[in-house]
Amino acid sequence: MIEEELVRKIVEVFSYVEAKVKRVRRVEVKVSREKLPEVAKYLRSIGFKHLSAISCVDRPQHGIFELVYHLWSYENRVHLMLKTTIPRNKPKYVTMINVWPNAFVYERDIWEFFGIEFEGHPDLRHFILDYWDDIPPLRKDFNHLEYIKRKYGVYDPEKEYYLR
Amino acid sequence: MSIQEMRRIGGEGSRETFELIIGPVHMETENFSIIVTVEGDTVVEAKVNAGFLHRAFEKLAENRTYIQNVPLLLRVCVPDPDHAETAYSMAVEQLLDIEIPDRAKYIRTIVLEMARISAHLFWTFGMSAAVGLYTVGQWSVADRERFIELFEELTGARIYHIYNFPGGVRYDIPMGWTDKLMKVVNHMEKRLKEYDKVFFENDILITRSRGLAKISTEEAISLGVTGPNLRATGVPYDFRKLDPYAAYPYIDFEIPTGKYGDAYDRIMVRRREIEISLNIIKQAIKELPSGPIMAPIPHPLYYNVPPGDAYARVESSKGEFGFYVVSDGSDRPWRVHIRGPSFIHGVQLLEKLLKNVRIADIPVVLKSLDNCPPDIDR
Amino acid sequence: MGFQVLETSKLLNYARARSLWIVTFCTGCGGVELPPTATARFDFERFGIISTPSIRQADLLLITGYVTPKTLKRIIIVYEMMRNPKYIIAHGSCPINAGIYWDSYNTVKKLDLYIPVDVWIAGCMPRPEAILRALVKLMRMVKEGKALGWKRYLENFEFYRKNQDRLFGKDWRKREIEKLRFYIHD
Amino acid sequence: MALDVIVEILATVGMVFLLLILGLIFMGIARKVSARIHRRIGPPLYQPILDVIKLWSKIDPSSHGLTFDLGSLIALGGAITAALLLPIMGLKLLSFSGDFIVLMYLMELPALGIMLGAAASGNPFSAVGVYRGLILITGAQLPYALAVMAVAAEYKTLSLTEIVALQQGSILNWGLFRNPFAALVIAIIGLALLDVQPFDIPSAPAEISMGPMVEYGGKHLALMLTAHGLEFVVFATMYSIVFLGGVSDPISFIVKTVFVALLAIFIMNVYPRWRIEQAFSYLWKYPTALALLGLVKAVMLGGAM
Repeated sequence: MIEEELVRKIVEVFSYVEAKVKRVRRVEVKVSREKLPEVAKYLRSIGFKHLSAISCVDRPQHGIFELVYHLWSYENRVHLMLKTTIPRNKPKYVTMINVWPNAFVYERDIWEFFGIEFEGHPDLRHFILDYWDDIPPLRKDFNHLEYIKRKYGVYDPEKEYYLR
Repeated sequence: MSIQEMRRIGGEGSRETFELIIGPVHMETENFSIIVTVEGDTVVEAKVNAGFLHRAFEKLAENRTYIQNVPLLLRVCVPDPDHAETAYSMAVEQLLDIEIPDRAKYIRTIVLEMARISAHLFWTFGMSAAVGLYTVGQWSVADRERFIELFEELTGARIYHIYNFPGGVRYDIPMGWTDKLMKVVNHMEKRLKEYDKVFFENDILITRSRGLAKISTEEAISLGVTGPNLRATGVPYDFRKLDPYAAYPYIDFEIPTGKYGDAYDRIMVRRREIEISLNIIKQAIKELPSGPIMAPIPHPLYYNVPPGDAYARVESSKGEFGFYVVSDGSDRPWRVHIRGPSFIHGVQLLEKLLKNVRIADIPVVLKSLDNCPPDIDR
Repeated sequence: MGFQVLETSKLLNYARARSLWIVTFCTGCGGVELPPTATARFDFERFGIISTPSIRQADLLLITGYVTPKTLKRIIIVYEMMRNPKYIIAHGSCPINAGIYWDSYNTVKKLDLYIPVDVWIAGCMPRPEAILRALVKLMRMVKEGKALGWKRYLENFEFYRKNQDRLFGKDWRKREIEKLRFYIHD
Repeated sequence: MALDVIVEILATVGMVFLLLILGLIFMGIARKVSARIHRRIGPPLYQPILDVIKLWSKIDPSSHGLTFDLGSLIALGGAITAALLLPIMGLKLLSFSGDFIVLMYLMELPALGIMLGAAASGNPFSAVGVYRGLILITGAQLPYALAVMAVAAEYKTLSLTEIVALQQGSILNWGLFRNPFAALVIAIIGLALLDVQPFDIPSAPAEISMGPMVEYGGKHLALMLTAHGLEFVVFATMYSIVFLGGVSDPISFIVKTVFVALLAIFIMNVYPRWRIEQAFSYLWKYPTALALLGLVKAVMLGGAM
């Protein structure tokens, strides 16, 4: 099976990665944050040219952010999730724009919604939220209900709500 | 405020440039804005200004149960909601590790292809308005209405169907529905020829979009472009074949491709996809098996999903639509990440392709990419 | 005197009711039901309703669905740029009380705190029939001279202004005008 | 003698008012027929009249300065003056021996008026629309002038009244059959002057949201709509006079102008819009060549038909 072959190949080249087959056409590769760039370059060279998305998962109970690079290889027809973790306080990571150019938009997105800074990213600015005045909203400790009460107010029929 | 003053913005040295803000109050952009810097009649730089439609789906999904998320998350892409709900359902199915019954697979295929056709017909409206030919747009929306009616009969709703569910589909096909569908399919096949005559083979359309906003296969793949925009560059990459789901592995269909990767190829790939979708519907109706429509799923109120993560994707009318769902074992997802096709097409690719085109071509490029603003903002 | 005549004349009110021009500004999901309403099956042009891309020419603003703060700024600017008399129809449950997005941090919960709405349509999303019904209702109101949202806005400007400033911050108008300086002239 | 003149003036003024209303009804016809082509019901024929009344009923002023106001007035004034030149049903108030060439330039005045006002409005979309409009007029100028010369050479006169007189008799005497090249060219130029597809580039709604008209609202737009409708009628009448044997009685007037207008409406509904440089190069290629052919035909064969 192509998935197992692929896992074997990756583990042969990089002894430090954790790789396993999740299900048909889904492979998971875990790697530490220092080693990810070289693994990424290698994966790109063996056909994982399409970066589907970069997901960020907030896990405050472990004090980490998990970054998941969703890769797809058109030749092998395998979806590979490249996972790494970064610490939660003052999160910082390197950009992957030179490996997959479309990491540009996803990294800007993650910066906006999780507050992870990507070194080397040319354009980290607020793209979707304008004039945001709180902690990044997709973090688990962002209390959206309290924010809504503060920003939009609570419905109070006693007040001068009805006009005429 | 005069033209001279306008030209002074950003005019370094001898270059006289001015800014045009296209959208959100504009016929073509929907709720989405592009700020283009124009020199003479040529666009020097385009900057996308999105976020007018941000509803924070990814935050909302964390606070709703798995079942409640189905009616929420399908609202991501408004013209084509069925693909979103199917992708989410498939991700949950992967987490629960269940296989849906054969009949549900076929019904899903039929529904998804109907959704693709109606999304493409809706796109035809926008595309034809972008070049100033309103007739075909009016026709195509009226023809889309026939599919919407069938959807209404099948699912009970016009736009947001909430039909493809984790585990299968919600209702079985009503009596006589397939005959009506066949009638509409035959009608649509005839109408497509009329569209061809008026619009798709129109000389002016060809002169306007041939060679416009070209992109090569290599570039497209490295930018993450998917769907008809990628196929227009000449490669038959379609997730219905590559990462098959529903009943697509059992159905025989070809994948239309373009040749040059320009705007006209993108238009024609979409137009041929309508035809192929009609064929898929015909085949699926013919081979429709009998049996249950829903796999056994946990109790809807105690829908605890085992911990883990799953990524499911479908080939929507616009490209790869994926959901990454992380579960921590409770009844609510820990994280849902939405991978919409327009997030690439409508931002990075659009900014790239809009460089050095004429002002008049901006809506043509925009519509030929078929981006969907709510999907960019999520 | 002239103002009075312009406002109350029956002929003018009839003409206003029979020629509502819509700004093409889709603020949310409801925009997807507008093309069906405009085309063959439902065809709102038989009531003289057309959509125009120019704000200055339009009489009717459709708030088609949920409204985010970023869109609301543009809505307010567009509404203030439109010429009196002007009307607003709000589509769906979201402008009424944010509907399914009640706990979203980026949607406005009560639209009529910020701008005056003449006709509401309930439902998610409103069917073309419901939209047509709302349009006909608005036409009847205009004919009888009862659609006075624009007057309400002028009279209670302080109230609306206060709510807007509370949501966006004090100097939001200056910032937006800086961005759109060539499109706003008054 | 004096009474005759007064009667003629009154009749002409009445005719202009009639033409103003007719212009709006023509736009109503355009909308109705387009709606039928779209398979819709469409608005009633008097819809543009309601639109104009509604626009006059706007309470706020929508001015951006004197030039802006003048623009719409020039547009309407140009269209009315053009209408006065036309010999419709025997009326010829301003007719003189060179009225065809004056009419040719007056036809362009409404567009120029809109451009003038729009340039003063300061909206970037207006600016883009203005330069597109000016380029389009420049492009239309050459074939238009050549075609007018061809017509003049065909009839050896520049007076519309004489042109009508020369076309009487047989249907084969019509300008359409005497010089089909010029007839075709002027039909194409008409599309450009009337701002319909494929030449609606200056006011492309999907690209630059109505272009020059973007800042016009209320009373100004009412004037512009009236001017546009009148221009539509003036062009249709001019075409019927020069190529379709004149409009000497009400029935032929209505039938011929509506026929011309319907042609424009049908073309409008099956063609997309060109880009400005494509329209320009098209105008300087085929219509120019055709107009030259027409000129050659007129000069070589003269009135020999």
